[in-house]
Amino acid sequence: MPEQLIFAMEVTLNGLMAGVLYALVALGFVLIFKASGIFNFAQGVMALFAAMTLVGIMDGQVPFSHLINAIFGTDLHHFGWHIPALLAIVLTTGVMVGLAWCVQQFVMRHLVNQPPIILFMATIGLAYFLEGLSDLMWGSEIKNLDVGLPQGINLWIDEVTFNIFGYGFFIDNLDIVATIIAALLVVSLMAFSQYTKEGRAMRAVADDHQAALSVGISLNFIWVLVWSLAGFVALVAGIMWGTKSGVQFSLSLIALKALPVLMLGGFTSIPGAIVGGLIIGVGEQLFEFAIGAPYFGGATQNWFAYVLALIFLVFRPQGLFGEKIIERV
Amino acid sequence: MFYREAGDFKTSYIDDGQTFPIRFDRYRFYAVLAVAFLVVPFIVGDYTANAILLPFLIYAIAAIGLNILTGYCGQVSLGTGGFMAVGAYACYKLMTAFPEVSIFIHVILSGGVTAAVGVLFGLPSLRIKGFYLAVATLAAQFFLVWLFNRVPWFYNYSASGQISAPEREVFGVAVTGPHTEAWATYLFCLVFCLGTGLVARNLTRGTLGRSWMAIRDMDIAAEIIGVNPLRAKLTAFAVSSFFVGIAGALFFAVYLGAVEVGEVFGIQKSFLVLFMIIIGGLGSIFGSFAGAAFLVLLPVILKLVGVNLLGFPTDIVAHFQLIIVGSLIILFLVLEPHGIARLWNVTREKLRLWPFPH
Amino acid sequence: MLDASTPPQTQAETLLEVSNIEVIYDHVILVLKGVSLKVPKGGITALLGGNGAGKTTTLKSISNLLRSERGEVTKGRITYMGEPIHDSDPSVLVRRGVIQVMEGRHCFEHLTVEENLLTGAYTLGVSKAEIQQNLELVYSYFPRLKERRKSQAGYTSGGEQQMLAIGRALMSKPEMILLDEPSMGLAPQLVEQIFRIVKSVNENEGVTFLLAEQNTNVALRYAHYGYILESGRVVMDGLAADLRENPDVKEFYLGMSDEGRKSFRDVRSYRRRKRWLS
Amino acid sequence: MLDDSEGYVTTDGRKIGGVVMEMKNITLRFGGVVAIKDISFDIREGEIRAIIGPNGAGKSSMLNVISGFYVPQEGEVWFRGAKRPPMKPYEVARQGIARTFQNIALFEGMTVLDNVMTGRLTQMSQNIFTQALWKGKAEKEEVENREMAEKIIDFLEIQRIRKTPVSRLPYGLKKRVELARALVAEPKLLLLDEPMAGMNVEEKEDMSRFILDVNDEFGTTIALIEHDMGVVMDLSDRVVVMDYGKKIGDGTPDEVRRNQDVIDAYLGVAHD
Amino acid sequence: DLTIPALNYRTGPYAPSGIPYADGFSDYMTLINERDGGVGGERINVLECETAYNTEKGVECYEQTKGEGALVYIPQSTGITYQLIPKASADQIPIWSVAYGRTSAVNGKVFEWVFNLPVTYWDGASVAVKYAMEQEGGSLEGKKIALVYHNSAYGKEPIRTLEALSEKHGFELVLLPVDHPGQEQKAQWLQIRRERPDFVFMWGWGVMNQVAIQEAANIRYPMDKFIGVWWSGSEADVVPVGEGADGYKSLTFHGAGTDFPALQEIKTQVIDAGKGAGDGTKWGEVGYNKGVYTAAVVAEAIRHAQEMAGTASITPVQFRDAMETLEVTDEEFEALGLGGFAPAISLSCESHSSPRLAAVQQWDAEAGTWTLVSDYMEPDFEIVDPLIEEDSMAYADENGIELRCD
Ligand SMILES: Nc1ncnc2c1ncn2[C@@H]1O[C@H](COP(=O)(O)OP(=O)(O)OP(=O)(O)O)[C@@H](O)[C@H]1O
Ligand SMILES: Nc1ncnc2c1ncn2[C@@H]1O[C@H](COP(=O)(O)OP(=O)(O)OP(=O)(O)O)[C@@H](O)[C@H]1O
Ligand SMILES: [Mg+2]
Ligand SMILES: [Mg+2]
Repeated sequence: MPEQLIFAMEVTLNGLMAGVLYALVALGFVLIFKASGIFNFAQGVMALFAAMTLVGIMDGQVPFSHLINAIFGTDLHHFGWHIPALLAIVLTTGVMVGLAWCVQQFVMRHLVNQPPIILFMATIGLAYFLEGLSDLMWGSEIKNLDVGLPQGINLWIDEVTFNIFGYGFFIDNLDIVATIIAALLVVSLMAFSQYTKEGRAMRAVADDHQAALSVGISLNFIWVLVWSLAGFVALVAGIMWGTKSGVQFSLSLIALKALPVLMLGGFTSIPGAIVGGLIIGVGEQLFEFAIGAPYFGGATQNWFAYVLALIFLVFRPQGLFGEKIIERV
Repeated sequence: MFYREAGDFKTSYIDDGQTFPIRFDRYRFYAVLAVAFLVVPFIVGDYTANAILLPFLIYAIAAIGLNILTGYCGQVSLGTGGFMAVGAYACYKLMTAFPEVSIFIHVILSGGVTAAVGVLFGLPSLRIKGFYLAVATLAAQFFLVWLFNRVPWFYNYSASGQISAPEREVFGVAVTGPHTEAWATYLFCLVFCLGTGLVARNLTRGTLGRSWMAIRDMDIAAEIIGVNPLRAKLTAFAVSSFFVGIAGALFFAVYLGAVEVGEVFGIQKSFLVLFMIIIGGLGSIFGSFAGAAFLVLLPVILKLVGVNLLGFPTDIVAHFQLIIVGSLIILFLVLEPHGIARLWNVTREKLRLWPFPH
Repeated sequence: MLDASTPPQTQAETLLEVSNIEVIYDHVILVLKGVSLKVPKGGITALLGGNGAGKTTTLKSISNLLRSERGEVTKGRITYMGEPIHDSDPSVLVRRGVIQVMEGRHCFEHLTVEENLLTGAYTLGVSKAEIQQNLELVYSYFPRLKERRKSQAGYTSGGEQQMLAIGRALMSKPEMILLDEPSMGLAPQLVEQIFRIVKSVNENEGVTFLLAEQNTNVALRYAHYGYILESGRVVMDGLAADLRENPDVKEFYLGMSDEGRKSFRDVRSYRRRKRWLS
Repeated sequence: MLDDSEGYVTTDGRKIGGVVMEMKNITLRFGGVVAIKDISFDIREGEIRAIIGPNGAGKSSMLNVISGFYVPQEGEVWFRGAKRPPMKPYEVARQGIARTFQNIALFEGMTVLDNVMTGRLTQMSQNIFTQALWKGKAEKEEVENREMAEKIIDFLEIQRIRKTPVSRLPYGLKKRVELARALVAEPKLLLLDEPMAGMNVEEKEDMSRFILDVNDEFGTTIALIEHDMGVVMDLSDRVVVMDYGKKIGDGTPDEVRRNQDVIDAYLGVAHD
Repeated sequence: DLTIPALNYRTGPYAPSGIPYADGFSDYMTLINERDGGVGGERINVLECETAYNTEKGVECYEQTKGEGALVYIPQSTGITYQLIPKASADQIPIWSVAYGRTSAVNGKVFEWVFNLPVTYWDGASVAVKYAMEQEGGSLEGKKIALVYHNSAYGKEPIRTLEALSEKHGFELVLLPVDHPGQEQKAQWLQIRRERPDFVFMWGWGVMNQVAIQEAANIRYPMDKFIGVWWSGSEADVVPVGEGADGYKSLTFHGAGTDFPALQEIKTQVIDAGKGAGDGTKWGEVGYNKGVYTAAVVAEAIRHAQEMAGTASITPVQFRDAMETLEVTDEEFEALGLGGFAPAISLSCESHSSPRLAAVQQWDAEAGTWTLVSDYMEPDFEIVDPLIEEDSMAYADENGIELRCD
């Protein structure tokens, strides 16, 4: 087999894996959009906040220590304990639920029935707020996140492929774990939204706030629910990306990688997020490999994802799996 | 008390269609203009000009531009940073290629170049709507930044990859380059700001503005009653990019003087300008100014208060700044979802009725 | 024709009472200027009146959907079964049996017809089987919905959507339905059909209706009692049968002149003053 | 008398001309749903033509075909003696066909006056540069068109709400504003989709008067969909009846109301 | 008081790099103030201004602080440096970009107010190649070097130098840009895995550094062949990667660790006394030491300026003059408690950079320390200087600057 082809296969596989990581972030967006028609600009920052909180809890950091020290002249930093990863994840999930409740209580409930752009704007405010809060709470230094996920080349795949092709493929263990977790998340979320009464209510709220209110669906409850779910998904994404690149501000920028995925897959579709992620992942890696790096001098990933999404959208304006836009007069 | 329509009769449709139909508003506008042109230049210092007034004026131009596209025509754009970069680089190329031509013309031409690019990236808007359209504009954002970074021709093959504005003069007074006076740069930007404001106002109160708003409010119905969506959307993209391009040119040439594209015209800039119009008020020229003022001034004020008055460490102040700006945005929304402009209008309506509650 | 004489206003207990409410939108627009009405249990009460009279606003202030439109009840009180309800969340009200069918149908476009109906049962904490039973009941009133159960609500016709909206409300096993303009945009046959269904739901299931209508003619034929609202005030009320005989109501709401129905062609731009406005 | 291609005079003395618009064998499908099945009918100059039928019969779809918003899979549209080539909706509007919508489609973010003025867009010709300058040509054009708009506003008696944002108007007034927006385009053919839905008798009377006056004073041809049989029977010259995409009746109001198919499918009871 | 504005970035995407530096700079100045009562009797007033690494905020900081008698600006960002070069030149305030900013500012004949010491990117690229050559036994003929770089003006800085050097030494140069922010670098590292370059150089920034080092570890690239520039070689870049980062190398222009009397004094007199700018955890980190280095040189320049001017309260112009004749010998460093911390400095009117030496340091993941593994090396002046000359003359032409120092 020609070398280029083997490389292309390796790139494709890695692209698929990268796509799953994008999809994890996109999933959080989809959940909230589906349930409330809100384009949650703060999703990336939520992932950052979740990851920071997780690390903070694990390391026994004193929250707001910086502020406390500045005001009271104290010298607090650590509680001096160390909490196992699993327990810390549970605690952080609790914090994310609390955050969801706050979002509902202080933001969403005051904005029932407002047009999408206004809700979008509220999430911008939220993003600013959370960014400031996470820094103030945990400090803006980079933190190391290690919840025990395996990382590095998967030797088994390396060996197997080496025996077949004479060239061992590189697949990152972390990506494999991410793929499994993403698959689990997607299946359970889909089942939830399709087959449970809360799931149905979520979709109803997305269609028409007022009507949902009128049949007795408590928007407050649904919103706490979806924001909690989105918070949990953000935590998962935060763990994956944080393990990869450390926990610090830039983590929130992964949202930018999720946007083209979202648009390509459709804002409202959970499977769309996954399929979109895979297409973008593979597309941008292959493009960089075959065209970008050799002919354009590389670093094409950022815009290529968007251009790819754009091309798809021209043919399917609601995204691959998005709900058909009902246009009637 | 003075704020009344009553007794302020219009005798012609021309009077009725003017920019400030209420006399009090009109006089106030003239007063602001007089102060801006006749008083401020004599008292403005480096700090006020470079840290507050220039960014305010330039962002206001960009915000007006984006507001035309997003607020008036309903097309969400996240490509403002990229389009500003087009304006900046066009201006740089023009300034260095034709040094004898007036910078004034260069800035306007930069707007023209940006308008052309804007139309190109506006084409997908015919099929793609709403948040999905953001993808087209984001593609523009990332692609343009990449392009300006990639192709050395754009930065005249300089070793640093940065572009720096050479010195140019208007009426013998330097407005770009190192030896500028605060008042000169301020006036230069003010003229553009006023010009774009008036043009935007003219366009939005007339035929074109109505076809934009029709498309925004209900595009299908608009098409059925006779609005050509292609034309409406593309003109919106063109006009909007024109303004944004001018803002980009001024941002580079007059305000910063040197620019590295990814850092200055990145996606953050797109979001910043979008936030301005959303906070100021979509579909309102006044809102564009208000939003620009809000997001330029608020951080500065918070910083001055936090660091200089209260003496907090700078990083804590910076974190609080984010928290406060975020909370204020949310608070504004809860109180008045349609931005500062609407808040202002409601206050005005109450004033008009005053002292009666309804 | 049907005649509404049975549960007379006076005997039945009052289920809902609105007394002297004022509603302001956006902090400045005063819409209701002191509306009072009583809805007897088990009856059909009609709220009539022209455009912008405030019918929808009245219903929404009862069901507490006003707040989401930046409206506010600033005066007066609303009691349901003797208890004040103006602070209850809409979902609490639905649990307590008050549900609104909104003007303009408001179906969940992207859900199927059946899913739409199921959302109606959201507040019921009952078993699947009971919900299924409930669903069958609704389908028995609206066989058309059963045929279209799998299609997306966004693509159903106006009549079907109206049925769907009412059916959805029925799914919550309500005590009382606030029905806003059920006849709007429906073919005459369907209007009759829907009103007949309302009537039979009222009779068979004992559901109380408060219905806002423009179509005075039909409304007064099916309702027991009526209120006429104009510019945010109740200008007249009475038994439906009496209202139908009132000369003003006849002229302004039923389009009858002394010589019987007058042709729309003959209407000219004269305008008689309504007597109650004098 | 319907065969008279040159037109005829009605009992109340209005002159009805020849055929202006003819729909020939229109079939329209949405995926599996057949919204319109092989329907043909015509509209004559100066007449008021009603389209009635049960909900979901395809009436609005038919108007959408005329407006060019839906493109039928089969069939032809003839307008003023010529077969209409495929056209965008805005081009149709420029040919002098204006309409209102079933679910009010006003521009909610604009005032009444601006909404009405959008109806004049087909008549506006100034380019972007003159508009940017405003003073001069653009202003002149604006004022000329404003006069027309004001005329219609007066005619429909909505002067008082000129500067009100339409989102604040009650339903009935919105319908009237929509009519104003259509009328201000000075259409040859006016399509009204349920102009009286959600109105009480008094308002229907007002609306009827407007429709008749438009027809009388401007000689506008009108096609309207309406569910109120009283209105349809009183106003229209001829009525098309549709049921589930098929045409089941076509003729004068009297003929239609005696048609047994129509009674079964739509009226429920013989209407008198 | 003498005012030194500190345009720090303790927030934003690059805060992990900005915080240690800011702490180091402040803490050293605090030490000077506390221990010596300032320099020449004048206390040093460090005026912190938060830029979040954002150019506009940088401009605002500049305008805000320049009226307070700022002696020198240390912009802490290449972008801000470029903004400030014309402004500060017009306002006659010196700028010192500490191994970033405009490389050609080395030419004092053109850039009267700008200093770029101790070393420049182009020097760095050259030193990296020299080091690689040493490792390979003196020749790079037929070898392959990959450059992973931040796709921005900063990241592209070394390319020209490396191209010239590849021609001279006959190695192949593979360019691998990474777009901002750089969280996803699969494509680049798969390519490195395929092409197996003998060395990988990195001009990275922010999160890009950690990800690159992580990916290198993932593909098991030999870490001791992976060399970053000084902005890609601090604890923030390697700690998150953990074990995998062991053996990673980077360039540096100052000593690593805490074995210097001055640092120990900072620990006891500043941090332990509760007067530290930060929480003290950054003490001795690479970024912190960079801050200490910068502060020490500034303090020395002030002392020198005071001697020259004969007055304690000096002006920016006097500071500039002092910078242009600044000599910090090894002995003087020793006296400062920083013996062996950095090579001696000697500036002149023509040359606004000195000593233009860089060393290589290596990360020991287990011990969590950086150690210098090479001497301070000179760049290949033959290659670098003409490039500097060319670029600075172009700037002079463009801006009509008359050459000075004659
Ligand atoms: N959200 C709102 N904001 C401001 N004003 C409103 C709002 N909703 C309704 N109004 C005003 O309140 C008045 C009463 O409206 P309402 O909808 O209650 O009337 P209605 O009797 O239901 O009329 P219709 O028969 O047209 O439905 C109208 O004048 C309307 O313009
Ligand atoms: N855009 C569309 N996509 C799919 N189906 C459509 C679309 N528009 C209309 N239909 C279907 O076509 C059929 C006819 O619809 P239409 O709106 O024309 O009915 P109508 O006669 O106007 O009814 P009503 O009196 O309720 O307004 C309906 O079954 C409707 O669901
Ligand atoms: Mg109503
Ligand atoms: Mg219809």
